[in-house]
Amino acid sequence: MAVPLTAYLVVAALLFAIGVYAVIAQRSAVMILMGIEVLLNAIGLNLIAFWRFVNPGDYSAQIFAIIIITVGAVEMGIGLAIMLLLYRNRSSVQVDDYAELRG
Amino acid sequence: MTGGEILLRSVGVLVALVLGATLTWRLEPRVLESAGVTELGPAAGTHPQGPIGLAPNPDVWLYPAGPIVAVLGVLFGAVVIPLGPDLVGQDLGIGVFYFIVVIDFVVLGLSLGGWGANVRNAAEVYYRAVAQLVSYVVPLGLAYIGAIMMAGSLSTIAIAQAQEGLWFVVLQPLGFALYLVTGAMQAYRPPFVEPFSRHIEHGVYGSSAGWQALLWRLSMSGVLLLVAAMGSVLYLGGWNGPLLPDPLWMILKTLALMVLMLWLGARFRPLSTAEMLALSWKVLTPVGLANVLLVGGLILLGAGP
Amino acid sequence: MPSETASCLDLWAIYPELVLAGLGLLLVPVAAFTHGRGRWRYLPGGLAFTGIVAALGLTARMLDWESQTVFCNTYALDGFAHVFKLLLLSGAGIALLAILAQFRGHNQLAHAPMALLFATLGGMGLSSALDLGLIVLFLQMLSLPSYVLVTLVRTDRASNEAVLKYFIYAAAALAVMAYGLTFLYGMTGSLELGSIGAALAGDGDQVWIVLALGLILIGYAFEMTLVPFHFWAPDVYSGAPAAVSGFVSVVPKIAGFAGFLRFVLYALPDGTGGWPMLVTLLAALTMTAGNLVALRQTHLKRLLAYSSIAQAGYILIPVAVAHEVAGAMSAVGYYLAAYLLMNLAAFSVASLWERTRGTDRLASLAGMGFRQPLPALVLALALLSLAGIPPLAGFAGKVFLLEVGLEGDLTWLVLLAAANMVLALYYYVGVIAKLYLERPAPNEEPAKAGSGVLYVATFGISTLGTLILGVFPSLGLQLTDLLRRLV
Amino acid sequence: MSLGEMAEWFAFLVLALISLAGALGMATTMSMFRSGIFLMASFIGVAGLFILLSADLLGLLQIMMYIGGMLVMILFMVLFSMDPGGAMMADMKMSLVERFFSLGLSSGKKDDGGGDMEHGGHDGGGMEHGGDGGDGGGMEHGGDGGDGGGMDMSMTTPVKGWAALLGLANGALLTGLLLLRPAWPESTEQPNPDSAEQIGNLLMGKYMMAFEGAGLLILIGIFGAVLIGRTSRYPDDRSRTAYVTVDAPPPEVEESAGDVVARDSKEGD
Repeated sequence: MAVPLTAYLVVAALLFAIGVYAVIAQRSAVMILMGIEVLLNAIGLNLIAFWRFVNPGDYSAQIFAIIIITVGAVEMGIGLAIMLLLYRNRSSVQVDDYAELRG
Repeated sequence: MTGGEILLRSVGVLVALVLGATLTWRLEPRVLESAGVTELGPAAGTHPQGPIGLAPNPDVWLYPAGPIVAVLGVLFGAVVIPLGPDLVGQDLGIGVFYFIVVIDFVVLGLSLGGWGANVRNAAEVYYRAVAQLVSYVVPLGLAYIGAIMMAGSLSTIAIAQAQEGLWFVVLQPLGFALYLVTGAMQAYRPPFVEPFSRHIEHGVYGSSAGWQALLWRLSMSGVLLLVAAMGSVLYLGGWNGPLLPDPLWMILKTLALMVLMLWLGARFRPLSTAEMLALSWKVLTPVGLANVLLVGGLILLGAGP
Repeated sequence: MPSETASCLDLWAIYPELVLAGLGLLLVPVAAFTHGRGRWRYLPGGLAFTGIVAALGLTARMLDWESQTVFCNTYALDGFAHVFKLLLLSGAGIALLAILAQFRGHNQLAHAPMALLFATLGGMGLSSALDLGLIVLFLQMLSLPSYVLVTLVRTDRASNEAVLKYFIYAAAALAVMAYGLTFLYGMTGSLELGSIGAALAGDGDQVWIVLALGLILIGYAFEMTLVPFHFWAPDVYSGAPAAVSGFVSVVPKIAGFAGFLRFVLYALPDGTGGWPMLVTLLAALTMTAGNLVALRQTHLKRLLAYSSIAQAGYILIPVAVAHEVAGAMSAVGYYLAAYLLMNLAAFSVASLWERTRGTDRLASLAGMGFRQPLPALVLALALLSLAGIPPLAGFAGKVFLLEVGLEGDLTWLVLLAAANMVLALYYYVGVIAKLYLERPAPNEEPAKAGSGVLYVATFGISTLGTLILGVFPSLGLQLTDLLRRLV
Repeated sequence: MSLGEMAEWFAFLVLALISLAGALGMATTMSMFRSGIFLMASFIGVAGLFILLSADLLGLLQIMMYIGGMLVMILFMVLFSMDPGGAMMADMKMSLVERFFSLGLSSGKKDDGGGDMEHGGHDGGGMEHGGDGGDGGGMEHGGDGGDGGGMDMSMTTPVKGWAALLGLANGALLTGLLLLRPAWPESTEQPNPDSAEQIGNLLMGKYMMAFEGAGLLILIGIFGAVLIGRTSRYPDDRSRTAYVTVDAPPPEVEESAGDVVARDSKEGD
């Protein structure tokens, strides 16, 4: 392996930072969902990089990565259903429009 | 593998794909015309009235990316198609799974090209292609699984070798029928031609010209070729056959399967996207699950290799 | 490795979970069939309740089993898991009754029980999981059905807002937490909590442990509604139907405590990474902020939300010393049991009020003691218990908490907690004064009677439970002492 | 450095660039559609990194999951936004990053809708936005972006300074720590080339529970999505309050054109 572990981890860390930015800065719920998907992506990359360099004999980490991918897919599904519901009721998925509960 | 060998194999796959796609492109309209189909869909060599509604104001990034991505998908897919036990671009351990995945790039290409053209009709392609993807992807996977279970491997070579004695089509007629239907859906051939329908001016065909139109034709011909080739690997025993040399058998089976799919498809009226989804989820998916159960039972009974 | 594949399928170890999962799967078609079909709509609720009772019985039978791990060291079967499962199941059972009571005669009767079963299943898995992958999986299984429950009334504006906030915050918190978990894997090369703990205790890099702990804590703190990760709770509790708020305020929170305790006790033994100090700080912050904000509330559900945040702060006191004080675990368990009963009692009264009056404004509670004596009494007892008045369960629980805190040399935190309890008395008693001292508005039409047998059952179970736990604390302590039995 | 090592570095750099640029593009471009495509590119880049790390099965799984998933997701974004092509925003003040990733978006001033495609009638209810959304082309888009309503300028948000700062600090902290304090016990072991078999054995053995649990999770997801997103034959009561308790079903509603869209996309989940 010519490319060291740190290089992969740095890519994952930068992905994570971009995901955090997207989750904070975006105001459309769908875009926030996409930011969360980037976060999950960073987790997967981190896991697989650690797996390859730290403990390649045990494939458990790949199962964890599969669980992460599953979680991402399920979140996408239910998130889009939630947004479909919101859009049908209020014609908007901007999170700023949902600020009635206060106190 | 040395650099030279990689280059040789890449060129080999490319040449084989281009030749095969050209053959498909010449052959397909004849089959369809003889079956009496007037709406040609992706089979059309040229447009009936020439290119219509070319994109006046396309997205500078996505529009050219569309055909390139689609051709790349076809090209990557061709890598695992075997013409003989040793005559294959690259024998991957997870070959069939890889094939399913990379062929998806065609849908991605259609979506990019359709949306990027920035005209109403082409944007429609995007919706229709995605709906078609959603309808074929699960039953198609189930059709693959029947053959994979019996061969006990994901490698295309191993699957073809497992059928030396008996082709899987004999053991799993249901799976083969399922593959015919979902394969036609994956290849956008009649009766599943919604993304290329006349009502939206032939989709991406109507909004592109020049090298892009050429690449679209290459990828759309190539996808039919690959679907037929994969079908003959999965169910018709690949290169296995008496007398004739291996590659010839493979080519013959591919062409025969292609003609069968087109001829059968021409018997039915074109289906709308909603009908496709209903067909897929209400009929094909249960059939696919039943096939998986049947194959499991057959394996338990000791059938197959 | 292939040789040992078959030996890990210890299905006998998860009978309670299997009952819930099987019943949940069965309810999917049953709910589709009974949806909108008159009296058939009660069938899923009845089935689910039976299933929860059966799972309770099965779990109770396991209590005296020897501690062991099953599924190749990925799933723990010990006193800790059993007691937490009992708590989760009883919370789910009472909440189910309240939900059925609130939605009696509505379409939601059919599919609410199914979502509730799956969420409970996730919580139960979380209390047993020993593997990082399973932890993430069960956390997600806990949240997904909760979204469905929160948005049971799909056309309600407040519900819509609640589910959007719940979803986004939960998903982000889970992602951040999983990122932290990957670093633990990187430092130790293992996904099992036990071996992670063994590897980290010796020569882990402190900087990375603290960073990973911080990231992971975000996920658990979200479930436990600790300040500053609590901001979703008031909105979700007040946006969701009151009976569902009761469920969401109890089951995910208990599961969060179970998961967090198991995580720190196994993966960060003996306070590695300084988690006790972090937890202490969070406890101080949570109880103070929760109580201060609760003072200003004008709606019952929001008030209860902030009160439940403050209660989470109290429970953190023994958690912070769980690794060194022997009685800490049983104090946590006892208080969680008390919290479960009194909180569900309060929320089911809110649910009754929402059903009959359509509001949860505190002002609308005026004179409730004269018009509807039973619910008023239940609410008053629940609030008194939350405030910690003897002889109710909340009092005994608070005594245990403070005792453990003193044993663990957290005197300043105990003093702060005591001050907070006095402060909290103000708003709890304020509500009770509204119930009994104020007269209802003269032009207000009297509330319809008909709390129904389901409400009476909910009130009865939760209030009697609060009383019994409070009067005979040793009963509860005997059970929660089992929490100390870890694998 | 040998040829193989150089090839590996090259592949790594290209794939890392794709993943990072894709994610950055997703967060900053003005066009909803592009942002979905950028995210997909990022996923594919990461999948390539997986394959480079010899987790080939996982890489392909990732591509398969996300091509279909993302395409459906973009479809939803297009439904939910006024201006999926981002044409209205092409004239707004943009930071450098945004300008780069929004390069080539056509301006909304052109006729025929420019970048924002109008596929009105086709998809039924999905595209009908609040009443004041129709006059998009003629509006002037200054810094404040008008007074909202259905006409929201913020569907892709201009870079927020503090959020960018937070993201940057986050990335800098993590990167710095990763570079300065590597604490990972690296091993020289080589992975088994047949990853499919290894993963299959784990799934059917040690991680049976994770396997079944993930299946259950997906089922809950499907079922939750259907419950939340469906249009019901029997609508919910308008508020949580029941004034009358009856056990008869409420009156049915007629299905509207919008339901077709809802149903199609649901099956994509």
